[in-house]
Amino acid sequence: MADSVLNLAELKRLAPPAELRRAPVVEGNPATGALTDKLSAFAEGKTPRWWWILFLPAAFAATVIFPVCLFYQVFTGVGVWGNNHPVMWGLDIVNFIWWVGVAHAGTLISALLFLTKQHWRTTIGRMAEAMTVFSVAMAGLYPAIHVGRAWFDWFMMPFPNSNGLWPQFRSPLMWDVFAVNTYLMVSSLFWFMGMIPDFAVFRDRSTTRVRKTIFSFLAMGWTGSARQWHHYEKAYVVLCGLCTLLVFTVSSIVGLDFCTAQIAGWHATIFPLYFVIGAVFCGFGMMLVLLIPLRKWCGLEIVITKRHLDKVAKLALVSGLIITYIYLMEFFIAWYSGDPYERWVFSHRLFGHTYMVMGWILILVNVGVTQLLWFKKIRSNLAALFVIGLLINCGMWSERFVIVVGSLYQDFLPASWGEYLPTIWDIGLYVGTLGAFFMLYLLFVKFLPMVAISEVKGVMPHADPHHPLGGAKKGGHP
Amino acid sequence: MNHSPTSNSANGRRYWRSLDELADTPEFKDWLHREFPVGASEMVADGSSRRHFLKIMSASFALAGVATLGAGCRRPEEHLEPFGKQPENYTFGEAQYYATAMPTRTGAIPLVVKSYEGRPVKIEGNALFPGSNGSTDRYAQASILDLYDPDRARHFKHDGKEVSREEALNFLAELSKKFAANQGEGLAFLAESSTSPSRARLQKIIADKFPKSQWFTYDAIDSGIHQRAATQAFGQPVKPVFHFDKAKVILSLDCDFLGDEEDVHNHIRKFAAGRKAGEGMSRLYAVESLFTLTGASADHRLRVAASEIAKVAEFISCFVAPQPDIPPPVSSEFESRWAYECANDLMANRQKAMVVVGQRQPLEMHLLAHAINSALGSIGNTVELIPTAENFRADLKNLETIGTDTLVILGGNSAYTSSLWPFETYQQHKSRRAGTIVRFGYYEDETAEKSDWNFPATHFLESWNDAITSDGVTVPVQPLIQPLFGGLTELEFIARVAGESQANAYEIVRATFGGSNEAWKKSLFNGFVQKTVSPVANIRLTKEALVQLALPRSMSPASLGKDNLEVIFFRDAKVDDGRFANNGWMQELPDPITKMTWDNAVLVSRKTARELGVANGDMVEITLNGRSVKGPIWTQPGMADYSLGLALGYGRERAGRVGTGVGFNAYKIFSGKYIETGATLRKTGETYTISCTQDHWSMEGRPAVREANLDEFIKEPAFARESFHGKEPPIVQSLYPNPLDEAKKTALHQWGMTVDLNACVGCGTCVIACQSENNIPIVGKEQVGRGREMHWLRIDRYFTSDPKRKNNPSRFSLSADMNQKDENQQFAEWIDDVQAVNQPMMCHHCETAPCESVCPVNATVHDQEGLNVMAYNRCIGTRYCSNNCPYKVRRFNYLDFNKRPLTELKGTLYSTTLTHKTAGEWDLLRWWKDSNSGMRTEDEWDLIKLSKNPDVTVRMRGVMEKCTYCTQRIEHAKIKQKAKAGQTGEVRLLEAEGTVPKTACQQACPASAITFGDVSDADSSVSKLKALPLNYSVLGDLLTKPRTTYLARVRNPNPDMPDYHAPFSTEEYESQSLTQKGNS
Amino acid sequence: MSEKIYGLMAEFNSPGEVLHAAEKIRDAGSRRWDVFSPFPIHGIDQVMGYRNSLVGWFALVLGGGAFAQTFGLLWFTNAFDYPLIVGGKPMFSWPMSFVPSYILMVMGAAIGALIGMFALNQLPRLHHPLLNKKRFELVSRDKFIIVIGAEDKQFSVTETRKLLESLGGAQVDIVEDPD
Amino acid sequence: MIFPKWTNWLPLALGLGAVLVGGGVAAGVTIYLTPKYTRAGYQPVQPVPFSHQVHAGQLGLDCRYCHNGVEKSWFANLPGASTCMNCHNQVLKDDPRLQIVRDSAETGQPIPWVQVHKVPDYVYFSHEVHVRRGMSCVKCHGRVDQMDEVKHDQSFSMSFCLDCHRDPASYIRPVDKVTSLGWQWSTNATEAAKLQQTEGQKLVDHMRVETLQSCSACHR
Repeated sequence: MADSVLNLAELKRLAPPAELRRAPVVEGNPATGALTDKLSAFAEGKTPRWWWILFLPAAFAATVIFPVCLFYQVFTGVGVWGNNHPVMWGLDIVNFIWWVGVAHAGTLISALLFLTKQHWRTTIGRMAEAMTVFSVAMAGLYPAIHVGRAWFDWFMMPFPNSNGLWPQFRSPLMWDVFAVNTYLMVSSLFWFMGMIPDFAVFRDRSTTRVRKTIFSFLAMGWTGSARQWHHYEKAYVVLCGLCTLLVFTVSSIVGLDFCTAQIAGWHATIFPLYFVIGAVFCGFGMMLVLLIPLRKWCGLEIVITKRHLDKVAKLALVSGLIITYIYLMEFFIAWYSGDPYERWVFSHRLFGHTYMVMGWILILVNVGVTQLLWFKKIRSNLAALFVIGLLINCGMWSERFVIVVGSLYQDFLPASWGEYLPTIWDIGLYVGTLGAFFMLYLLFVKFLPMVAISEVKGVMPHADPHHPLGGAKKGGHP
Repeated sequence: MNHSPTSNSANGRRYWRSLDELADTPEFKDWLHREFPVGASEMVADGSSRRHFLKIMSASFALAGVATLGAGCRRPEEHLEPFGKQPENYTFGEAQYYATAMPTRTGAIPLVVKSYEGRPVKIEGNALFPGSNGSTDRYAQASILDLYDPDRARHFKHDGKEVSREEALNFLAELSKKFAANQGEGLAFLAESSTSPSRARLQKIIADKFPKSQWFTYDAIDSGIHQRAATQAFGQPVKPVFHFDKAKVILSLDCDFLGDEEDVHNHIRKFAAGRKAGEGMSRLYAVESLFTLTGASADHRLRVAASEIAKVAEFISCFVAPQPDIPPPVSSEFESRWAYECANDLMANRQKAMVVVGQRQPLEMHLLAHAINSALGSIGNTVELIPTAENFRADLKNLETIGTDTLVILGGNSAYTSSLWPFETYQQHKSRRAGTIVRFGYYEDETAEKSDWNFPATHFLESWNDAITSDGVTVPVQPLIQPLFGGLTELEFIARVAGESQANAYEIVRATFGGSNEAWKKSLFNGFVQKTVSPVANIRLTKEALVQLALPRSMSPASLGKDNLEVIFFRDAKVDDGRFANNGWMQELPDPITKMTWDNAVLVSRKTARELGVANGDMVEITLNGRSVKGPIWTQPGMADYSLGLALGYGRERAGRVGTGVGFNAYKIFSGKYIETGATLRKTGETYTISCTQDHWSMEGRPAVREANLDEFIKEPAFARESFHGKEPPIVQSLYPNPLDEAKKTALHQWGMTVDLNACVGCGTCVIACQSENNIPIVGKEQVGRGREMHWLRIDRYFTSDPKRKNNPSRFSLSADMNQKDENQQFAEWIDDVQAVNQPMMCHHCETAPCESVCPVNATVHDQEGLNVMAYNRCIGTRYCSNNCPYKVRRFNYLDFNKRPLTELKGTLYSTTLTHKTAGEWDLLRWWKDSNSGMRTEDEWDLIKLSKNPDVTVRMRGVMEKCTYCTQRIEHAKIKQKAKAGQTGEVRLLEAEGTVPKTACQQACPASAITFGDVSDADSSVSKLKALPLNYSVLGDLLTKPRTTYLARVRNPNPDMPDYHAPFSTEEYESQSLTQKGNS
Repeated sequence: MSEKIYGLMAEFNSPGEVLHAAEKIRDAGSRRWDVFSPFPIHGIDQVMGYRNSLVGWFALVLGGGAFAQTFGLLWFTNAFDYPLIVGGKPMFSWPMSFVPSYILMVMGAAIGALIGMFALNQLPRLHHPLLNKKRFELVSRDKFIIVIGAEDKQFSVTETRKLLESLGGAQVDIVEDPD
Repeated sequence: MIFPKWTNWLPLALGLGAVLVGGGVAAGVTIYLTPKYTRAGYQPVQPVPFSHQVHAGQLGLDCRYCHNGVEKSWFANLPGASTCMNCHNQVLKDDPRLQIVRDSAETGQPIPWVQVHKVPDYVYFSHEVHVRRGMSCVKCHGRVDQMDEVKHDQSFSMSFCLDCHRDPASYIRPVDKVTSLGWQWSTNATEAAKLQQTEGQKLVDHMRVETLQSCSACHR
């Protein structure tokens, strides 16, 4: 490659002092070709054993547990779940919000950080986007199947019909339908479009006819011409902008489901923000859980460096602090409003004997454990980060449980109060979606470009025509 | 009321007969008599005949919800089958109303029954009946379900084997011949009490024909004691009629006259009439051990063990009686002050006061009450005595000793209800004497099992009969439908035993009635004989009775304690003595006080439970007189200490698919006395789950039910108005105009409702009426336990208490009562002395309904008349509406409650159509063939369909439902009015013209607590009620603008009483809002 | 093989080189030529003379259209075609209409951007003469290739080859057009 | 080369194909799966070849002679065989086609007429109120007096009902003209249409006919 043109002396002269120098996105700044080999290696290599060990149970959950639980519910009734009167929504909606939440960090990393020119995002962006797409798919499932008569879901679609009836657009649930579908659509498009140049990489590297055919098809004739890059980059920016909008609005709309409702504990204007931040927070937790093992097992330590994880952890910390603030505000407003129903709900989140445990998990994890991320030591300890990632997911799950169930089970009239306990079918469906998510994710890791190869190459010094590594004859900037 | 004339129908409804003729095929007849349950192969092979029968009906069925799944593009060929001979004066699809009556033990409830195509679907009270407001009690409302009970006795049986009707009737003929020959030697009858003049006539004929035969009357629940006591006290056959409306002060001594006595619907009506908020409202003192509905309505309630109430009664009598005596000691200073002030109040209201004693109290107590009433001058004023026939109660101990050859059991279920009548002994006896037990009964129950011959009885809606109401009016009982499964009416059966030539029940009743045909027709049309019974005048206590009065002194039992417990056996609010055990509506009706469904329990007080070391759900064994029974513990707030309350009527072994095995059988330790002491209790170590519809007892100081004492109400009549004591947030204006306000300008009516909490006693009749009218399914115990009961109308019952007794150090504290789990309420001290408040809760039809704006598919919207309407077939079941309903009155069909039998409604592992088979056929296949099919066997399903109201869609799983203000009745009324208006514009329903419909709950309510009507009509009663200062909206500050509002409750406590205080609910509210003030 | 010639291709090793070469080719007056690279090269747009991409307009038109259409649909369905009284709320109001309109605008814009990208790039195009060339596969790896099309007015196999070689292009080769 | 040149047309072809197929499916569903097709036109074979054309059209029998419950009940009843026999014990006394009717009148065994018009079970339609408030039979059932065998004339879909319920003035007629199926406001078609609007509106105002498009009007 261009090693020949490297003028070490000149480079050293022009280089800023070490403390000001930005750490490279990819450790060791490998040459473009070598980098390509490295990043394609996992998809092209032999499937390792760990992959199978993870894939088989995930596939079992996705292809057996999931359909069994789903069909059982659809053919028997929502009654197979623990939902009751007054807790009309249980794990179905808890998991829905949770999955939507998981999705958000992916978009935030890939879109918002792109717009703010954070080059380090390129190495983890694709994995984050895949997380988004798969978790939105899981999330999108819940509203469709949690209803009593899933076969009439099409009532929610506005098209002319012989009944002369239309959906009711004042319902936040309708907004939800649009929001989640849009999110799924846009993030899939974004994900797919981002992969086109990498499909071309895979196409050109493929050694078998099957691979070649498949990737040729997927690459859609991508040649990498300047014209293609020109339009592609524009489209990419536009999509990033749109995705950034979605980061802030999809969860807001999910939050509107709650804040437009009457129920004490839901009826709060803070909800849209609350859900956005909660979603992002939860998603960063999930990012940690996914990135830490995969970077090791897929041999991506040089592209997903500890510095990346450190940044994800910092983002988690920031969102965790905002969440903490929101919790404080919630309790404060409940007290300050003087509304006896609000006060009741919030005192019961922490002191009501029924769901106290969930309330305290929420506080301990989302407020407590998150504070550990202040410490550099913790942030550079991968095992600790992994555990914290897991805990954040649990904490956010219990937050959703507390919001959904904890506000419903004791509402206005004490006569209708009740309790909620999920059944095996609730849990089975959740396990099924988890399985489906991980199965899809593992398939993605194995068969698709899990790192945005072209994008990473594009932010390397080798890609800068004004950089010595990029072939600049003289001058330019280092 | 539109009663159809019944001129030419002598034997059942002719319209049914016409239909019957249509289905008069051999297959159809065969079906009627086929053994049950039908085997699987038969179902398939002979399905057509049954189908044929139902299809005729199906034109009117409109079993819609079941069919909402719809056949889609599969359009099955359907047939319309008109009459071969067009009947006159009959219009298919139009409801017919007939007057009849439901006989009870000591009276009858006059009814009007609505019937479609010869199929009774709804029971209402007869509003034409003198004094009646057209109400019923819950038993009458539920009795229609018994008509369609698939477990009814359907066959004549001998030694457990089916025999033909002819064979069975031959046997009766021979029986009568045999005893005619020996003057009835060895023949005994065991009957339930009845007021039927025709039966009395036949009884007389039997006594004449078989002079040596014996006739016993036995009821498990003895309501005849009022009559026997009065007869004894006054020395002539009289029975008391209590005028609660005329009384100013009422003292109830263990008398649950609003709950488990006979004739409660009359009592509630009269009591409510005397409780109109304001000067002159009556005052109720209750001394009782169980917490009853009467206690819940009382202004002062003293909890005393039932066996010690006599002391209180005597204490009071000493002040009231003409010659004051030295009052016997009562257990505490408080009690004596209570009783003393109560006595003062009684005396201050001479002639307007009354004392009533419960039917479970012994005869002596009743005599004492008559003495007090006499002394107060109440006899003839608040208590009237009317002449009556004699009433006996058999002492069944004697039955063993009579040399009986043949025992004829008429109704009742004595093998179950009387453990003192050991069938085993009788059977030994029989083996000696080769005797026979002939049983005439409605079910193939415990008694049937032990009988040699079984004759299926008809339902009262299938029978000709007559009865005398508690106030002495004769009412005819006329059938609305020919017997569904054959069977005999009681009169026919007795007549056949008597060997009468005329065994036709109609002819018997007609002969008893005598008189002109004109008068007879009129009585059938009206549903009663226009004849008032005048009370016996100038009646005095007999000397013998006065002597008896000395007796109660000796009754004082050994003092109660945890080793000497008192047991109270009481008539259950739902299954009665067990006769409604197979009635799903009744089983699922929450007990008015405990809110328990599908069970009875051992009711104890908190203190007793603590001393005995038991908690709710612990199985205990109660031993009484050497016999024992096991049941679960339930801590009842406000119970007297050391009392065990056992509801009778549960633990049935052969009730049917609904009632078998529900609860425990308290009859096992019952010996005929309703109050016994000397019981012990032992914890078995097992636990048991009880399903209640309301788990939280306290109102937590929330202003849902608003109360004030009378003096406060007089000072501030609008105390309950929106700001309730000036503390509730104001009801503000909407930010935007409501399109409903625009619609109001052109709409014909605006519907609204008020519920008078002052009148409502919480009896639950409305709940059953609603269930019956609106095709509400039952869900079974397990589903109730999961909080999935479907009642559109529920009655919230809160226990309120002195807030000082609550452990409420701070809201943010783990030990506060309010932060405890519901399971721990039973240990809280505040439940010892509580007041109870009831609040019927149904859809409020909010003008700004929170449920509507969240529905994504427009399945619930407002109509122009202010109804919050629910289109089931549009609903996809997101359940968001229910979440957003602050009143939580929406009900979701979590499972196919209509299509699943109770056995398929249990467990987390519900059977699914994917794998389940019904009648040997894969459910999915069944569904494909017929989208109306379900998991119920076809015979059960057919009967269920028959019982449904064709005017209301039957909902399938996955849809939300709720109170509609009986929109079907409104629409029906509107349609009729519009049709009447024709080409004129007189389409508005007006209360003044009597065209405004009544909702089912309103119609059934004995207290007339529910008023429904057009709020845009200023002259309607609902408008007037809403204008009252008592009117308030529950949770009105949420800006829901509910159309259902409540009239606040006014209590009338006596300021001189030691327990005088503001209503607890108000005190709780005040204490809550004080903390709020302190905090904010 | 008597195939038509599609053009001439030359390989370069770094973005710097290829940018430099491209400037020269532009200056030489070629019209039908293009630069192929594994990633977008900073500054190549100016060299190639590309102005602002039209993709944004696609997004704007489709997004705006979706917004307006949804707004209209909501008004039509809830306020005009079948107005029902729902929760005492107005038949139509902008706050409730904004949310779905906005979110569908995002969807419309995203689809617009993607369609725009595909359309302007004339993708998908599974068959392309360059994809036949073995050496071309290196473009997606680390090589930079300039292709001067046979349709270019100044194109001549020899002259153009010379030009490319003079610019430092290696492996200058003819690209055939299979038909 | 994996993909030959023609594959470059594939995306366009696929796109066009999708549009065509989608449009075709939409059109197919609209035409064949909506009540206009699935319901309208249904004409089952009846057990007795009863001709409305003869009875209602030629003989001019009023609809209510046979369907006598139509003004009293939600249900427009079918006449019992005894009603048929009122005439047919004189007319066509021994016609073999009427054997079933005679048998039915004699035995009471009903004639299994095949139901033609039906609304779903969750729709509570009342003939009574429509017929007595100026909604003609013809609006839903078509010119039965010109049908030999009865045929399902209208779609009976919800939007079909809504047409009237939203705009009764365009459909209402004087109450006494309800069973005159061929009646028009005027013999002149344009004038009839005009009169329908003006006179219809008068009727609507006078009779206080409501425009009922909320659920409760039909669903309970």
